[in-house]
Amino acid sequence: MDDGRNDIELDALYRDTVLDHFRSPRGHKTLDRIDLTRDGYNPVCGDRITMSVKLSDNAVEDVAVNCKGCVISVASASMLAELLPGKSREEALRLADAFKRMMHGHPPPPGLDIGDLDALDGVKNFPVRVKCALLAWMTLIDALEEAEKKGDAPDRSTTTE
Amino acid sequence: MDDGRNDIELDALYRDTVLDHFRSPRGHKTLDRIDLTRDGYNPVCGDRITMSVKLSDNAVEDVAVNCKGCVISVASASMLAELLPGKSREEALRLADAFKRMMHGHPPPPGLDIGDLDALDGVKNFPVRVKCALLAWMTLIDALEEAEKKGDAPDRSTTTE
Amino acid sequence: MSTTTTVPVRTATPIPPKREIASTREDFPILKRMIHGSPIVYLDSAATTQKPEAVINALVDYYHQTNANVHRGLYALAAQATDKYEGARAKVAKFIGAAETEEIVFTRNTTESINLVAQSWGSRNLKSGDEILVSEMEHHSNLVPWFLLAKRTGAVVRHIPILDDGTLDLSKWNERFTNRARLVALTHVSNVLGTINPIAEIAERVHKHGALLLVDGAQGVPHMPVNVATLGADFVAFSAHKMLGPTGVGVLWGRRELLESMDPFLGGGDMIRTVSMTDATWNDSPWKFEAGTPNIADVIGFGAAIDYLESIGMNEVRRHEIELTEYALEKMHAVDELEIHGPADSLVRAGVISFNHSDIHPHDLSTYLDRKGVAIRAGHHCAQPLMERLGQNATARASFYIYNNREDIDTLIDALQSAGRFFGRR
Amino acid sequence: MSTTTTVPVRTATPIPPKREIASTREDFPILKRMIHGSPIVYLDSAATTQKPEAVINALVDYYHQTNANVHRGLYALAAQATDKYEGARAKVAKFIGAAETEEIVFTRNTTESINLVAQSWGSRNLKSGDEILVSEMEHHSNLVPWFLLAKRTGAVVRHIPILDDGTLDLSKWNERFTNRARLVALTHVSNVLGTINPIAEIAERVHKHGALLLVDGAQGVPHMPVNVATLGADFVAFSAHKMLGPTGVGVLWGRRELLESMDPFLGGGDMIRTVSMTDATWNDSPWKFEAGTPNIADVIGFGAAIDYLESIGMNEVRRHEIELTEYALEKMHAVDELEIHGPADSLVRAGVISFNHSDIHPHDLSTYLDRKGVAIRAGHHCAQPLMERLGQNATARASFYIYNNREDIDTLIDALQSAGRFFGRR
Ligand SMILES: Cc1ncc(COP(=O)(O)O)c(C=O)c1O
Ligand SMILES: Cc1ncc(COP(=O)(O)O)c(C=O)c1O
Repeated sequence: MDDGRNDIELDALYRDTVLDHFRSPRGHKTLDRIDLTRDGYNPVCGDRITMSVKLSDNAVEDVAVNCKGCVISVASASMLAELLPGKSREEALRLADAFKRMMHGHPPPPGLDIGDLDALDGVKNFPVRVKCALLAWMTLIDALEEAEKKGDAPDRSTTTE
Repeated sequence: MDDGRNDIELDALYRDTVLDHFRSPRGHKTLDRIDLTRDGYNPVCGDRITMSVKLSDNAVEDVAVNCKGCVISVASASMLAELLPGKSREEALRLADAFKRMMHGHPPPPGLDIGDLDALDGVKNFPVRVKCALLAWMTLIDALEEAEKKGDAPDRSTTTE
Repeated sequence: MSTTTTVPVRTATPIPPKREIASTREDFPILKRMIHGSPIVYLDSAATTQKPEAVINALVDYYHQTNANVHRGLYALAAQATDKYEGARAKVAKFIGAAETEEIVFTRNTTESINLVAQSWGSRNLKSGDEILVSEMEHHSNLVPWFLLAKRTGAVVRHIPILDDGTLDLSKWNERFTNRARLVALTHVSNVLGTINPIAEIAERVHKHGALLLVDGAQGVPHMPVNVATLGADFVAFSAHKMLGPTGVGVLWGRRELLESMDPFLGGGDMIRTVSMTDATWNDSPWKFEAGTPNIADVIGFGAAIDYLESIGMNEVRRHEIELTEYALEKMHAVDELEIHGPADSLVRAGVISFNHSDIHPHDLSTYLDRKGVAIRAGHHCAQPLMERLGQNATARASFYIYNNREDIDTLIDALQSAGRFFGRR
Repeated sequence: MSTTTTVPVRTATPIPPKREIASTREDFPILKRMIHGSPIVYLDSAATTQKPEAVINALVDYYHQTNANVHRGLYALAAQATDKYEGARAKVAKFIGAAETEEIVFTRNTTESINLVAQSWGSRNLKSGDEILVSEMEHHSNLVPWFLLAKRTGAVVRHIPILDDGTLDLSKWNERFTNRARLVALTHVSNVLGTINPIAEIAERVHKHGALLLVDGAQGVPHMPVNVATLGADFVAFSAHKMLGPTGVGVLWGRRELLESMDPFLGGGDMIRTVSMTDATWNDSPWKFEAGTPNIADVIGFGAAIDYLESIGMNEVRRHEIELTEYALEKMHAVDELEIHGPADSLVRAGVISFNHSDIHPHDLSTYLDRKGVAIRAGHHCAQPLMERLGQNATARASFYIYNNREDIDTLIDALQSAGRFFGRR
């Protein structure tokens, strides 16, 4: 039976890897210590994310994410949860930056391990969905920058608009 | 030399009678007694009129008008000043009503003496100028109605808009 | 290009011939467009409708023949532009059964019409502690202006909740409508649920207590016969762009005595009578509320939209929508994965169907459908409190207008089923 | 009708070929119209300009190809409409040299832009006794909003008088600009006198005292190169319809930090971030100020007008107007009966010439000229205080734009002379 797949760009948006992350999102867990926490919200579509980070030294030891939203935002959050543990603050930000640039059509720098993120490469052909893919990453950036500013930031949530 | 007259409708707007009233407006005078007075203003063009009426019994004994404005508004005010003395209140209002209807294309009732007003008949082809022709007459109507209401009307000026 | 010899007082627009609703599609050039290789199936008319050639031509004709500023010029073009602009006001007045042409105020959109009332009526008439009653199904445009007004005046916004079937919970009326209520601001038709609210019945309750009723007519006036003489409202707001007209035109209808008693809205040219170096006096309404150069061309284009709708007849528009809605509801109920919001009876609902798919987020659904040429909306539809009530972050929404037909709905259903297979694949 | 395979982030508009100003006339379909048997000579561009076919076509194309509501839809049409709408914002920003696209707020017209500042900035920043300084040559749209604000806040409106030559009497500056002054609201170019005010010099005086400067750019931006980065203003307001664009679109440019610090203007859809049943949070500027469905088509049409103006070049637009104004002033000075208002030097004045005829009221003049096809304006030009100062109830006004030429002025002069004979006959 026809499974609805006859459109190359659509297939490239919803790759099996992406659907797999959506169906079994990584990072749904409870951390034994939370150093950073932040909410993200995409007001255009109502997608919401909560993110908690456990730090050790200057590195992300573990991440918990819970994203309620579309395939793209959930998959992207799941990939983030899979990729991040063990990365230094700088590596995490470099990754976020590379992913942002990917969404605007620029390939990631050679040598950077982007894990499953390349499965989201097809999003760049759907500009209105780029915000979905970025929700988790913008939330991460804000969380890390807030930590830098040592918690005196009043704004505890990220919106993508 | 060409006197600019080669347009039938324009000639019918600016008849010699009309220009004559404009150049030597009647009603520029001081009344020995003033029973009603009212200002009129056409905010679109800035034309202004002041009108004073001397009443005896229920009739207009005399009228003084001073109109600063275009040919049409000045001529119309002058014709009013010429026609009105001696008319009863009802006759004056009937005249005003007939003139208003003339401006919208309806001929005056047969038998009604409208003096020089028929020279303003051409205004009806220039709808944007109808307000000019009506300024004096609207002011008169308001003055007479105000008198009826015995001076407790707070609004002492007429605008045509 | 014709020679003008006289300036007509009112430009006589030729009445278009009576249109059969089944033949209207060909009047809409955009419907011939292909999207991603498929013919477009436009199911987002609740957001904005498409425009018939007659409306587009009215704009072109205006700019080709008559363009000039209105109300002030004495030359032929200016007089003709003014006649056409004011002529469109008369058409709107007649279309909604207003007692007088002067009861029609032109704004940018429904949103501005509601803000106008909030500012010009509200700031003058509301005191601290006074109450404004809204409903849980309102569009943001009928909520935020009242929140802003409440902040300025100390008034309080209360709301009528809705029942699970998507209708107002009028059993809460007595509790929520206290003797401090001064205004009820209610949508005629929900842009999410399709619910048609019982305006006449509510108007009676409101007026019994001397309060006023503002009706958000954005989804009502375009879709069914609305006569303000019998509706019972004191103000009605709606948008041209949701009823075949151009973008940039809204209407506020208000009872004459209310409009006259209200403060001006924005200050500037055209809304004044006299201005000195320290003060000003106001023009009569509706012009008192129309500051600056109006959106002349689009108001005239809106007049053409009304001519077009009248050539079909609003009863026919409504009949067509009931028929399509019934057909769509039946087909959609047959798709197991769909949860459909709003009333089940198509006689008390308009042609707006919001739904959720058990396995597919509205966004993914919308992206998928778009690839098949089907345009639906996904999101909160500017009704976040209602989303909260429905327990959804977002819904998908299909909405219909005169140019939609059964084939559009068949295509929608096919695409929904194909989406199920696409996202359900392992 | 083309098949869309991808949704481009920014629709690339083809840059129109460079236009020679002498050949622009043919781009304006309305100029082929006959009025009362004569070719139209349109001399009322200060009221509103005519539109080139490129702008009209942009509207038609939008409604034929792309019409959808913006900012919310995920389907192809909605994405394309959003790109075009936001693309027009970027064009406007570039056209006036704004630091960021987000500094451009779309409104209905100049009037609304000024009211927006009066409400959103004024209500928050003015206290009783604070002062707003305007000038004696302001348009009502730059007076009445301040009167209304003064009434709400207890602030005081003061004004700078003008000299007999039609320029600002800056010798009165120190007397009128006190240390309570918070805002100066001044026109760039007088719509009656044509005076170009020395904005940079005034900006310096204003900012030295920590006040803000709002420039009414309605007659400035359309007629000369204006760069907000060097102009010195904090806010600039202007209208699309006075610069070849459609009716229904205005612009407010404001410095980003000012816009961000301001309260919202109207409440509703699109200007919010979140809404609950009791409160709301705001979107970023400029969207915070654009409530409800915007005038999408006309904003896009305005983008086409800017492309068109840029294809000529604003330096060239200004050069052409100086040349025409010089020619007209010379010819008009030769007609004994004419009194010409405003500065004599065409380098400090724009293409707006107000005048009075010693024997003919402006209304009669306008009616007469119209019969010869010549459209001029007669009246107070929404500047009653200035009329008072000039000692006139009304003036006649001829104003020029790119499509006017020397023959237009020759026709005007001939008609003025013929009018003298017509009204002077015995
Ligand atoms: C100097 C000036 N300011 C403001 C305006 C008002 O412009 P709009 O009517 O487009 O709001 C005008 C135009 O009439 C003007 O000439
Ligand atoms: C019920 C309702 N009210 C108000 C609005 C706002 O209309 P507009 O955006 O034209 O101001 C809409 C349209 O989105 C609506 O559906």
